Amino acid sequence: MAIAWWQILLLTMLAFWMIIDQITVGILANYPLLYGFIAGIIMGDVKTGLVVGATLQLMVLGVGTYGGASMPDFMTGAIIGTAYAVISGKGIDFAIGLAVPVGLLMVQLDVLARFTNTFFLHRVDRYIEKGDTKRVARNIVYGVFPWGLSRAIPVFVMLLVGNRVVQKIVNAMPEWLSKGLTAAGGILPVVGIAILLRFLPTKRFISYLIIGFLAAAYLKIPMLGVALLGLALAIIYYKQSGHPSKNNHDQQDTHKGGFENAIGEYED
Amino acid sequence: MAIAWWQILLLTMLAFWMIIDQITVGILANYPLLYGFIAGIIMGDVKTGLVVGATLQLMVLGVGTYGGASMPDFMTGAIIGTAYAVISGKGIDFAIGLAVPVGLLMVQLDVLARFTNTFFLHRVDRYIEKGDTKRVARNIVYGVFPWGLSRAIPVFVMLLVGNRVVQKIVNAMPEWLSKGLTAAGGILPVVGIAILLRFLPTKRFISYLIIGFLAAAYLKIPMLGVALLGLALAIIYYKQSGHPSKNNHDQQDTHKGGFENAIGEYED
Amino acid sequence: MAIAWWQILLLTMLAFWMIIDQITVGILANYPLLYGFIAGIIMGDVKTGLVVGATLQLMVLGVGTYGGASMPDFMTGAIIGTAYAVISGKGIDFAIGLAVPVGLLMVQLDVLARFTNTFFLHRVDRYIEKGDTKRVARNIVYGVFPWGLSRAIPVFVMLLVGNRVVQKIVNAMPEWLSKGLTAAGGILPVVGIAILLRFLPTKRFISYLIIGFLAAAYLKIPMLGVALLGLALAIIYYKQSGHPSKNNHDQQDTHKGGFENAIGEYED
Amino acid sequence: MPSANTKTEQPVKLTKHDLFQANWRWLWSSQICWNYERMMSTGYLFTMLPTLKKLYKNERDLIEMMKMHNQFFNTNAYVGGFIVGMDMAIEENKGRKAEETVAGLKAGLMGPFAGVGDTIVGVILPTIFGSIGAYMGLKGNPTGAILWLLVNFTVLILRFFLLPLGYSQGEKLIYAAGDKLNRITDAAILLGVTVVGALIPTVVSANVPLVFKTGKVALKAQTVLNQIMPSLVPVALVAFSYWLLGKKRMNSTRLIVLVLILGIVLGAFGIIGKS
Amino acid sequence: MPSANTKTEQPVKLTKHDLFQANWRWLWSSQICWNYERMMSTGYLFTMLPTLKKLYKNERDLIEMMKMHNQFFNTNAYVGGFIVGMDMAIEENKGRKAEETVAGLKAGLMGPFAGVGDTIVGVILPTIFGSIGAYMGLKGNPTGAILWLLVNFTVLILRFFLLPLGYSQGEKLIYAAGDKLNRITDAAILLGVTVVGALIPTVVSANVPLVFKTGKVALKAQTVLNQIMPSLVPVALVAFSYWLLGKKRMNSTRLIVLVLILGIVLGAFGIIGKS
Amino acid sequence: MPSANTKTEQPVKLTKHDLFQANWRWLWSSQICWNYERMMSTGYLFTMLPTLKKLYKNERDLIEMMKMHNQFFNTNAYVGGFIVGMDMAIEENKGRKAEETVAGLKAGLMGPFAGVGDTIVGVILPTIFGSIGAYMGLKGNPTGAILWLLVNFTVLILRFFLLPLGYSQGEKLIYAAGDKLNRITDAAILLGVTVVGALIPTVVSANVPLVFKTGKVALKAQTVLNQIMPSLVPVALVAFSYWLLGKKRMNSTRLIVLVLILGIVLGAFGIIGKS
Ligand SMILES: OC[C@H]1O[C@H](O)[C@@H](O)[C@@H](O)[C@@H]1O
Ligand SMILES: OC[C@H]1O[C@H](O)[C@@H](O)[C@@H](O)[C@@H]1O
Ligand SMILES: OC[C@H]1O[C@H](O)[C@@H](O)[C@@H](O)[C@@H]1O
Repeated sequence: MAIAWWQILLLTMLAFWMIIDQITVGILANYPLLYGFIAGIIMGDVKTGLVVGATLQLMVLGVGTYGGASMPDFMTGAIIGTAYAVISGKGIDFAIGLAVPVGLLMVQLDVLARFTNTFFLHRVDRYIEKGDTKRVARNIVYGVFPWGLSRAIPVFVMLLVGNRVVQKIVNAMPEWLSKGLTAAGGILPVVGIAILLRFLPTKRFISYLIIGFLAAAYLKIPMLGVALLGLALAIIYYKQSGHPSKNNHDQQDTHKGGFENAIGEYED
Repeated sequence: MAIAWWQILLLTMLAFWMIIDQITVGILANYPLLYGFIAGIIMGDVKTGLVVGATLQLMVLGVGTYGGASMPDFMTGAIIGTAYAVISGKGIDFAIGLAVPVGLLMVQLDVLARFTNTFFLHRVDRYIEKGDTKRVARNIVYGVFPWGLSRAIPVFVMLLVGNRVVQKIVNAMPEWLSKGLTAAGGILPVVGIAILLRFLPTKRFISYLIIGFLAAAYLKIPMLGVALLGLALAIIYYKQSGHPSKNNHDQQDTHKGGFENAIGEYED
Repeated sequence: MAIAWWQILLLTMLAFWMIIDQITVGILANYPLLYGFIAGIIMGDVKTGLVVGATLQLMVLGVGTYGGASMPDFMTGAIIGTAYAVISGKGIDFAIGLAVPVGLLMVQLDVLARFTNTFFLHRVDRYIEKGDTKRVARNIVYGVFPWGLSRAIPVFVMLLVGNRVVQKIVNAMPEWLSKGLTAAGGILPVVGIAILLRFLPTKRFISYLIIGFLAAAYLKIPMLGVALLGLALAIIYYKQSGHPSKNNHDQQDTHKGGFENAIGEYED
Repeated sequence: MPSANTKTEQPVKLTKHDLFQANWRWLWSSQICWNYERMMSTGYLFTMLPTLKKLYKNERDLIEMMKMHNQFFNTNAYVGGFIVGMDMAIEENKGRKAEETVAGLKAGLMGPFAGVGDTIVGVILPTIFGSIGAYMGLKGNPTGAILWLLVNFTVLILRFFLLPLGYSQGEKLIYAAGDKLNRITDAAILLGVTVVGALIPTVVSANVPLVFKTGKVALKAQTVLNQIMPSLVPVALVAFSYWLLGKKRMNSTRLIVLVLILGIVLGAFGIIGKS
Repeated sequence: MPSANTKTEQPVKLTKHDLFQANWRWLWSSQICWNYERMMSTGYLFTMLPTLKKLYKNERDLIEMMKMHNQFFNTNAYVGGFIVGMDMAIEENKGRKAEETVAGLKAGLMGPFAGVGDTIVGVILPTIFGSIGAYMGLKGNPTGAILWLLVNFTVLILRFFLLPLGYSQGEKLIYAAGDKLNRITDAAILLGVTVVGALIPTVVSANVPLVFKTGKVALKAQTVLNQIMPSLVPVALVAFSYWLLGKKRMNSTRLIVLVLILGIVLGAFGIIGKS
Repeated sequence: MPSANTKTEQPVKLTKHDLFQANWRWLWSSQICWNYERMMSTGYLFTMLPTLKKLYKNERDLIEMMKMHNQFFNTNAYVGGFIVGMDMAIEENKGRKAEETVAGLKAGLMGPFAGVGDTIVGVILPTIFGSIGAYMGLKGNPTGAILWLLVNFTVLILRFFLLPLGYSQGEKLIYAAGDKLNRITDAAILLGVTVVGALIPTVVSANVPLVFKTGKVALKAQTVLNQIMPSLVPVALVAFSYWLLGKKRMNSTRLIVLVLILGIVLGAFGIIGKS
């Protein structure tokens, strides 16, 4: 089956929207399953799209873009994989074999987009100084292009040149590089976490960093459990950081303090 | 073997005593094993009684009547089961098959008894108003009858009508009802816990509720472990809610504070 | 192969050094592997020494002399075992079979050495009273002899009398005694821990004792994890034991307190 | 609270016999008139009755204190004697002036004592001796059962020491700084709340046995729930009941009927099962 | 901080429409000009722009506040609207006087909201619905995918309540004692830091696949590392990156390039692998 | 504590050489005259001797300080140098006036340093390098053993930095608010106690290998004990020893003999075994 021009157009638009959706409304978000689904509809083979999307989805369950770190772009992978699986009729494995390296290579373009926007940031700075709110606003909105094009262009090109060329490029990737990219993908979240830690008063709350780490690393408590633990500790901290005499008295209606409640009145 | 009138009498008394024992001296408490044992002695077949009791005991290990919630009445189940196993000579499985549904049905009578005592409570209220301490005391003691009869009457009747009738009634119970009763039994402790939480200053100590929950649900720490954790946290809380400057000084005789202790006097 | 006199001499010196090394520089420390290694070199059969040492090492991984408790002296065991394995040519199993009981019996001599030094302690007391710093120093250093000889003499004797005699003595040990010694070895660390607890303000920090215990006994957190937890709790304690109003303000430069910071100036 | 330290010299002193009598009454009455409305209130009142008669000669005082002691009370009967003991020491020393303190103490301590007591008496002891006894019983050997009877006797005897212990602790606390009692109560509550938190996943057993099937792939509802949080259903049920109890026309009697019906209906439809 | 309680009556009041507009803008702009230098600063500024124009008639004030709002900001976009809401309430009431308070609030809350928000939106939701959807999708069944779309719509709608919620909370805080805001911020930070601590071993996946062989005995490097501590490599990498970020000439842009290269090189040599 | 800030100008200053000498002495002497009565007291005294002679020209002072330093002391020798360093800084600055502070510091820190030091030096390091070395050694390969020797040399060198570190920390603390030292000591003790709590189930190995049989059903005593609590026997033994040490005529020498005999007897009868 040959791909129609309107299919190329729609898939390109889907790729553009894909990254915008992620950073705004989050309807399709960064979920390969859903992009496989939509790409399947466009290609007229929902089932293939779903299977490709589902397979990729299981590879990135719970993987996200924390602190500005990039994740494997299996959304683009799902689009390309589904498209070529339907065109070539070579089945799911072929699609996945194409989608995974494409997704890993696309990471570099995500990084590029995030770099590029710095350009607009500096223009915004300039217009703030001039008090020109209109141009401030406009330049912020321009950010939409680096984002969207970083996905739309490669998808467009890949669909245009045909899968044989794409696969050649992909196959040309040596093993050491794919191993290296995989390892890099594994440790990239480190950057986001380190930045977060720099902007949090980490030293002051280092104890709780350790406790959270212990809970997850030693006790294998899942995230929600750790968040509950953090909540419990936060409430304790909040109550204790109030005036110390308070602890004993609030909500104890049976206990009618004289002197202390008089002080307590101003609290909480 | 036919059951003798004195055996019916003794087993009925045992049933009456069973619930009284539970809420007072706790010698036989709410332990099916022990009622199977005693019923076995009465029926002249200790072994059968023990096996029936032991089997039922293993089904309710650690199950209790927390916060006024009812538990499956396998104590009555053990009495009836043992009696009919000996009479009919049909063995342990028959006894258990009878004891379990009987125990589940009896739950409703426990609930009934707990309702009925409200009647005496309101009489007590009236006599308090009149300052009539004698009648106050007497009406409290009357509570013994709803309790005792809630067990004695059904056991007496069941022994009188014969196991065939009992079994018919039990067999008539549709599957949906037994599934429903089982589920209800599983969630009934919820009431007791909710009442407890209402009467505790839960909001103030919500952190510790969460911590206790995490310890049991995520880390599978058994009850004694959680109680130890609670003890540790309680001691920390107790020490901290004392004079803040104290932490540093008690038991540290070598340190002779001047200035800070002077301030410490006004605190807490 | 017969043992040469210089080998006996070297091994005896190694035994003397063994205990001194442990309590000073810790190069060979209390690690059987390393003594097996050195003894192997002396006996001209490094491999046998290594295997004997390694086998014994695996039996005492993480076992130490906490709080003055003795540990199985498998260091001496490694020396004797290696020597006789090489001399007799009977292989590793023979060596281990000799080394283990020897190591267990040697515990008694460790205890003896630790007793004996009390003698010098009391002499030190006397010379302190006289202000005789020279003799104070000298008597402390004398401690080297009970320590060193407690290992050197038995090794020397065992090498001299020959393995047959040694083995006879070892074989004569009845099963109840070896079971008893093993059990005693298992519970001896109790003494050190109890002494530590006596000298720590345990009652004041009993909560943390419980927490540490729970972490290790219920949650199986390894030592480093517990130490990290303790560190986190210690930091929290340290921050809280400062003036209570402090928590909210330090390191929050954006927040310019007036009154409270004025107080805060004296802190931390 | 300066008044807390003002001891009014009351000529009436409680004797050892009074303590024993209270203990005896607590043993037999604490749950004898148990009901959903105020649970163990009558049991507490019955226990205190002789003490009240001895301390409050004025009839108005007596009636008021009886009323107070007939308010909602619920705890574990095995360990609750301790609270009675503390109460007696305080009332003996401060009389009706202590009415509010005592009400607060009872309300504060009943929960923690319930949590800890139920755990020890209802979970730990039966688990240990129940498993020993049942193992032996299955072989027709009564040794385990008899051992258990002996343990229960021992526990019964031990219960007689708790009330006097509470009494002596209560006496000490009266002379302590006024706020120490509050701090101890608070610490006890904290312990109790922690235990109750652990009771939820331990004691409530409910799961969702629904299974969804699509072709060969089956998805168990409980598996998804577990991915969110363990014991999610018990937590939701407790939260729901707690919220209901805060409603105006709801009380414990109604709640139990409601949960019963809910359990039967959901159970019958196979939506909830006992885990 | 006595000045915190001094409310300057400002005639300008924010309307419901203003809140909705901010919400709308936050939705579309928060990450639209995202960059490594200041991440979501522009998004925040864009969101606040109409409010700023309404509140600060004086051009100098307007420029200064725009500058402040264009400082580094990064949080989870789904929950960050709450912070905007609090900010709007405070600025409405205190105007430019609140500049520092607002800067502190933003810096303090962005981390915790990132930690908690990323966890819920980035880990929990996709784990649940992603596994349901993928299981069904593998069978070619679109139900799970459609369900997920519906969930995402629901979440989108819920996001519209967060900013007004933050606004009303912010209003309350203004009247509260000055230090309550700090305590809440601190507690939120504490929660955030705890979650970040748990993110390290959860989100960073790195192990050392090296294996040493001596004869038949093989020793895996990762086994030895695990004996020291679980997740040792992730911890070391985070510590290293954290330290690097403190260096003078290092910034987030450079750090990401560096980590990328490091990962590729170590990965290519088989020293580090994804666990 | 204003006196804490009063620095008495003492002409005598400790030099780098003094610190090195102390380090050297601590290395060789800390346990050289170890005994059950006062454990490492003599080692500490020997280490401090040159410093004492330098600081206290008055003979009475010297004797008193020697006495003080010959009191019970016990810690992990590898990390204990830190305490010596702090002590030297304090004595250098405050002289005999600091006698009580130093005694408190020594008593307070020895426990925590023992706990943490024993863990690192006695458990973690040997576990890692011992397992590597033993694995290789079993194959007759000396690489692991040699690696371990090198590690031990490295540790030995590192030990020379701890005493000066303690010294500089001690100097800082002198100028800090008087109560900071106490807070740090307390925090260190807390850490130590936590570790000791974990040492109990880790280091003491004892179980009850008794098995009761009734027909075919066998009941293991240890299984029942585990149902109560893990590590129940170690806990009971520690509690018992702790209690014994509080008795008048008991001391550590006697306790060790007693535990030895107890272990042999109970072990011989098969009541206690090593787990
Ligand atoms: O971690 C907070 C936040 O950081 C960046 O802004 C992006 O990666 C977001 O996806 C993420 O939610
Ligand atoms: O939970 C406390 C207490 O509540 C009720 O009074 C009964 O169910 C008791 O068995 C239980 O001990
Ligand atoms: O436990 C601290 C310390 O106690 C004793 O001094 C010895 O057993 C040392 O090996 C140990 O480090």
